[in-house]
Amino acid sequence: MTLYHYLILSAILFVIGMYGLLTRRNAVGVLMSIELMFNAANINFVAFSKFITPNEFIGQIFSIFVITIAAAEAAVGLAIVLLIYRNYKGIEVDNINFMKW
Amino acid sequence: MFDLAFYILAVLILGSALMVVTLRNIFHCALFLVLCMFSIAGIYILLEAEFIAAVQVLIYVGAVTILMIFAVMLTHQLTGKTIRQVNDQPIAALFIISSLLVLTLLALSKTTWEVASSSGVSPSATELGRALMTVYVLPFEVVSVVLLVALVGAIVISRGD
Amino acid sequence: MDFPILTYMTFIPLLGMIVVMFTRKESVQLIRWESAFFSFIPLVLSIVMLAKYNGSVPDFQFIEQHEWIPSIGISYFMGADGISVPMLFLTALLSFVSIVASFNIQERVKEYFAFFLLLETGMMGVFCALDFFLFYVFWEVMLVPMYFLIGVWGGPRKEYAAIKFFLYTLFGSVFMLVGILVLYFAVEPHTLNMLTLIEYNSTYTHAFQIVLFPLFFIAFAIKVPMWPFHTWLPDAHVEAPTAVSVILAGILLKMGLYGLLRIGYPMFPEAAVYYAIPIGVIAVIGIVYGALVSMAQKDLKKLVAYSSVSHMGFCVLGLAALSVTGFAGCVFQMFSHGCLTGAMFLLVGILYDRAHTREIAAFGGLGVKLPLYTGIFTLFAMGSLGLPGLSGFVSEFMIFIGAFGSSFVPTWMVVLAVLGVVLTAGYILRMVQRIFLGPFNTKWEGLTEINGREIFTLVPLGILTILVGVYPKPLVDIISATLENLIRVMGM
Amino acid sequence: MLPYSWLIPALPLLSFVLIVFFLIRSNKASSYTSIAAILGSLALSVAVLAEVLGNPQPQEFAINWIFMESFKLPMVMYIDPLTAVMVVMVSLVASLIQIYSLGYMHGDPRFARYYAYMSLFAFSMLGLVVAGSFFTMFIFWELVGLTSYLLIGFWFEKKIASDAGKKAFITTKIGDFGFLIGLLVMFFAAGTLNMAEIFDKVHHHEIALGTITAAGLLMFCGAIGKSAQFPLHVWLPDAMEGPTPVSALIHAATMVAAGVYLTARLMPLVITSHTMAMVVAIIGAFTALMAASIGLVQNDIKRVLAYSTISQLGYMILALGMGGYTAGTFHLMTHACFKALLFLGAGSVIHAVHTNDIQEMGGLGRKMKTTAATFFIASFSIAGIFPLSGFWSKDEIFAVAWEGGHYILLVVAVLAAFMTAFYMFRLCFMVFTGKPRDQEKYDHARESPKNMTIPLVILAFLSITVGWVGIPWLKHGYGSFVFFEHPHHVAPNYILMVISTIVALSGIYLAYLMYYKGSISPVKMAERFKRIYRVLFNKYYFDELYMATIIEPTYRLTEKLYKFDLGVIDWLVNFFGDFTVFLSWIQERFDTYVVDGAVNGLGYTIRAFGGGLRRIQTGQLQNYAFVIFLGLVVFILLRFL
Repeated sequence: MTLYHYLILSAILFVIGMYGLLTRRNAVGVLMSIELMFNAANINFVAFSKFITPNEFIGQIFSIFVITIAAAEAAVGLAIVLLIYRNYKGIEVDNINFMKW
Repeated sequence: MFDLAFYILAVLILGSALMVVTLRNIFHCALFLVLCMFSIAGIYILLEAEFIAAVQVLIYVGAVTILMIFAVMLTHQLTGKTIRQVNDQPIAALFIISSLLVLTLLALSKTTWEVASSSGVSPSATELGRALMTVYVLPFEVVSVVLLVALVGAIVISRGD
Repeated sequence: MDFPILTYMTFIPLLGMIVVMFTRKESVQLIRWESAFFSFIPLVLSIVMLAKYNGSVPDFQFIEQHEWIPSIGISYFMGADGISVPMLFLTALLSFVSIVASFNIQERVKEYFAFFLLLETGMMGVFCALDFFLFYVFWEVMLVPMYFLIGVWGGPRKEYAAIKFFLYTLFGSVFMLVGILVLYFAVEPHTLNMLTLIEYNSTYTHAFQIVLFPLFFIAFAIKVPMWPFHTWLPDAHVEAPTAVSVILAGILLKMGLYGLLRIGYPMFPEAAVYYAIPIGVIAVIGIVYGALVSMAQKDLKKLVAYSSVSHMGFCVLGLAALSVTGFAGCVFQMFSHGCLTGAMFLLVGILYDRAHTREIAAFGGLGVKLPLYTGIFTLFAMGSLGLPGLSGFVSEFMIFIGAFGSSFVPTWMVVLAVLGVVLTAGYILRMVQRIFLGPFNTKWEGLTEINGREIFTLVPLGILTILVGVYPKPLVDIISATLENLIRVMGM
Repeated sequence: MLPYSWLIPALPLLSFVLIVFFLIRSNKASSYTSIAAILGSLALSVAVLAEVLGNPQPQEFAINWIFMESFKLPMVMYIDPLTAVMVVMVSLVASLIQIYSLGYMHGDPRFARYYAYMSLFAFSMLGLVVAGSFFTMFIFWELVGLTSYLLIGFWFEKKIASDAGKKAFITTKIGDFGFLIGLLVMFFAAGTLNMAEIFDKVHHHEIALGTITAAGLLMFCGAIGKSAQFPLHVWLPDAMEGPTPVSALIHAATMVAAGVYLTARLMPLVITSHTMAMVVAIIGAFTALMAASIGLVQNDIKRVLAYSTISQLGYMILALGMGGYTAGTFHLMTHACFKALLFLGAGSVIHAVHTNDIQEMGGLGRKMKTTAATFFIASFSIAGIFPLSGFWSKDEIFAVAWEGGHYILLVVAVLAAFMTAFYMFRLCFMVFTGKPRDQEKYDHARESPKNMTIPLVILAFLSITVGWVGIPWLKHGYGSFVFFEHPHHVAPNYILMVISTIVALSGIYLAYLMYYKGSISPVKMAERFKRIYRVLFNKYYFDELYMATIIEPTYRLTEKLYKFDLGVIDWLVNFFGDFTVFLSWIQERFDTYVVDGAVNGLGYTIRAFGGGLRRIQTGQLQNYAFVIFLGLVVFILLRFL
């Protein structure tokens, strides 16, 4: 398996996540899609680590950071979703436009 | 053998990812997300990054996804079926993602990667831990603070007064 | 000059205005008495001035002169001579009378009296000022309160009337301003001192005078108002409140004539001769036309207003005569008309306050119900008709003598002017008959007789009318030396 | 005494002021004040007359009134025999009439005011008589006009009365129009208006003849108006709407005689200018004849007397026009007595029957003996029956015409005298003799009270005797006292005396036949001369003529001029106003759309742009994300392609 396979896989995964991000009405669904995109990035990191800098494993270190940030992001994001739900009885992203103007 | 495993995993990843973004029931989406994460962990193993694979399973499958499922349950009471799950720009989104995919693939095809000749070492968790505590100690500490802040923030935000 | 009497007379009303403005709006009674007080002081001062004025010399007296804007030759220069002294007295008297007559104003009392006092300052200033700049300032200052007094406290078409009055007068003033500026730059050294400018009159070329005189003449003719610039007058009079009509007819109309006597004629004697015939024609048309149009009026106030046009025509005829007698007749007529028409407007106002209509045809036989009012009205009506023994006759006769003997006015003009007297008798008698005589219109059963305050406003005017009519010598003594001198200055 | 002659008019003036300011509420006090004042004037007048009789030299007294370097106008008093006679005559008649009014005006709600007016009139009239310059005279001339106006319209509730007052004022004012211009002409011809000085200048031919004629005729216009001469006679009959004593005093005896008095004062001019003399005489003669002819057919007792007055005034003017200064003024004096008497008698009758129409009277002589007797005396006097005063004065006029060779005028005068005799006795017979035509009115009639009849008796006495001062046989009679230039002694002309007596008697006899015996039916006469009758009855249609040719057109002219004023002059003013408004409107548009438009346009553009752009900001998170990714796509495209 070459690097290209992984990169193509991650690219496809990324755009699938992007599709979710762009189309999902449910805020939780949007968060999930974001997770998919994080993972796509992680696959890239790990693949580059394996094929390009096999001795420094910097990619793996980075992916740990990314996973951490993703966890934090998920936590804050979901907290916000809960808050919005409590206040607006709904978490449809296209209804949450009160910050407009 | 590895090739076959890769393709199976790839199909699983992409298939479950598609389910995540298209299914109407958000709870099912979460379940497919779990599947997707597992498969990605498998990819990491293929890439000889066992530690990352473990972290992937622990954090994503164990923590994040569960968190999401809780969130789904807290917000939706599983009645999300009645609500339209897709907004009014799927076609535009499709256009964007397809063009982005095409462009990415084009870029990939034009790029020549300096692939290392040696297969390298597969670092153990020990080496990773050492690297984090020596060379990458500063980013590591910053990220932990970020995580802490994020968690405190999440609690503050979601705290019902 | 030990005591600057003219300055006091001019600016005490302004002080009164300030005091009124600092009085609480609700203390209506206080405001009224304050205004009466502050217009009474100039009246007292003007009587003092009359007593102190030395009529045997033609010079200006009570002179005050201070540097003001020396760089362009403007000074604060005031003085009074035989023409302005009677006018100042008349102004002070009519202002006081009008303010007392305005006691029945009910709305916006404070603003009303404030404007009135400002108006008095303006009028006084015009008659005192001997510096063109000062003169022009006062001339314009007068307009503003007048505009508001008509426009705020007037009748149904007050806005129209006020704007018409304002624009018309302003239109004239602009001509005067141009004239003043031309004069200023024509003499060397540049000056705005009227007396100096008059002294230079022999240096002005014929063409210069011919061109410049009409500029001033139009400004003053509008103010007089001479035919055909008279149409603002009926509108303004009909719409203005009573006291404002009194001031308008009593003082403001005289300013045009005063201006001609003070500025137009002495500065441009050659032009005065050159234009004598046209001015005479205007005067005669004014007399006859005004009288005839008066006859057609159905509104009492309008009738009196048009009669002013006719009466002012006599003044203009006196001016056109360019003789001492004509000028004296003109000044007499100014004074007499001030008293008579002032009183007429007061009387019309008194009737209007009670009956709420001024339509002549609506009345009839009021003599039965209001004998005292009828008597007073008849007295003043006879005065404007030119009955001997009242002031109108003296002035008209002097004007006729002046005009008849003048080589500048053809005889036929005088004949027409005398015909105007007959027409005047016609419309006055018709008016008196239709209002007071004939069968009593029982609709007016509820009318009340003229009250004490109203009589108080009329008495001084009546006394003056009779006094000047019976014994004109005091007034003649005041004006004659000045007018003789004026004729000399004009080189006649 | 003479320098104090001004007190004669001043006393009534004082009374007027007192009544107006203090006594207006008290009827008694005001009437007594007024009567006391006029009696005082009478006493002074008599004193003046006595002094002038002793020394007939004219005297002049002047005070400065208007006094300037280049123009002087004094107030002048001039006392000569004519003045002296006139003041006595005026104050005497005025006193009698004021006393008479006590009864006649009794119970009138404006009694006090009546006496105030009467005092004012006495003041003005006496002032007019003593005036020594034409200017001074003009002042009082106008004042008597005013009092005449006030008194004619005294009962102003009657529209007809107030109309009459106005008519009188304006008609005389038209005459005064001429008078005033005459004054101006005279002032500039002679440099003064003092009578004495003017006469002096005229006498010494210092004034051109044309100027004299012009000035004289113009001033005579005043007399025409005041003395109700043709063509300005129309006001006098209407003036009878005033109270009867007023008619007697003002419109018969005194004020209307002011015109005659003025003409007498103009005598030097009349003598000098032949044209003027002719005009004056012809107007007088014509008026005398015309008014007498109208008087023939009128039925209102006061109007008959009014036309009689006009006619008699015409006589006086005629006499003056022929140069008969003495004759004219003499007739003026006698006429004042008997005409006042006639009016007061008429007033007494009206007081009794409350009507003016002689067709409702009749037989009153039986009930009102004093009135009837005095009325008959006056009628005989006016008809010119020997030896009553009218005879002497009228005779003198005839004599003047005869001597001057004015035979046509003489014939006219005689004809008028015949008519006078006829209509006067027509009146007498219809009112006092025969059967009552209105029984009810007759029954209520009774003789007037003493304060009315006593003046009648006094006046009757005067009507008989006053003329005797001018009897031709008298060496030092009226003619040697009141004269012009040299004493006027008319030799007794017996032919004329006989003619005039015959004419008068025949007039009376005709009236007797027609209205007493009834042997000639007045109705048939009227039928027979129907056209003439109608013209006479309608007073030659003068009123209608003036209405149609002067008054109506004037009113129409006034309306037209007012329309012109509003429609042309004011329209022009408003047009300029509106035009300016229009210009400024255009400017405003320009300002709004061009100048302001540029500024606002920028704002509008930005705002519209922003409004459009605002739509991009949907608030939809995913839209933003879409744009972000679109940007990414574009970026990559740019980077790699």
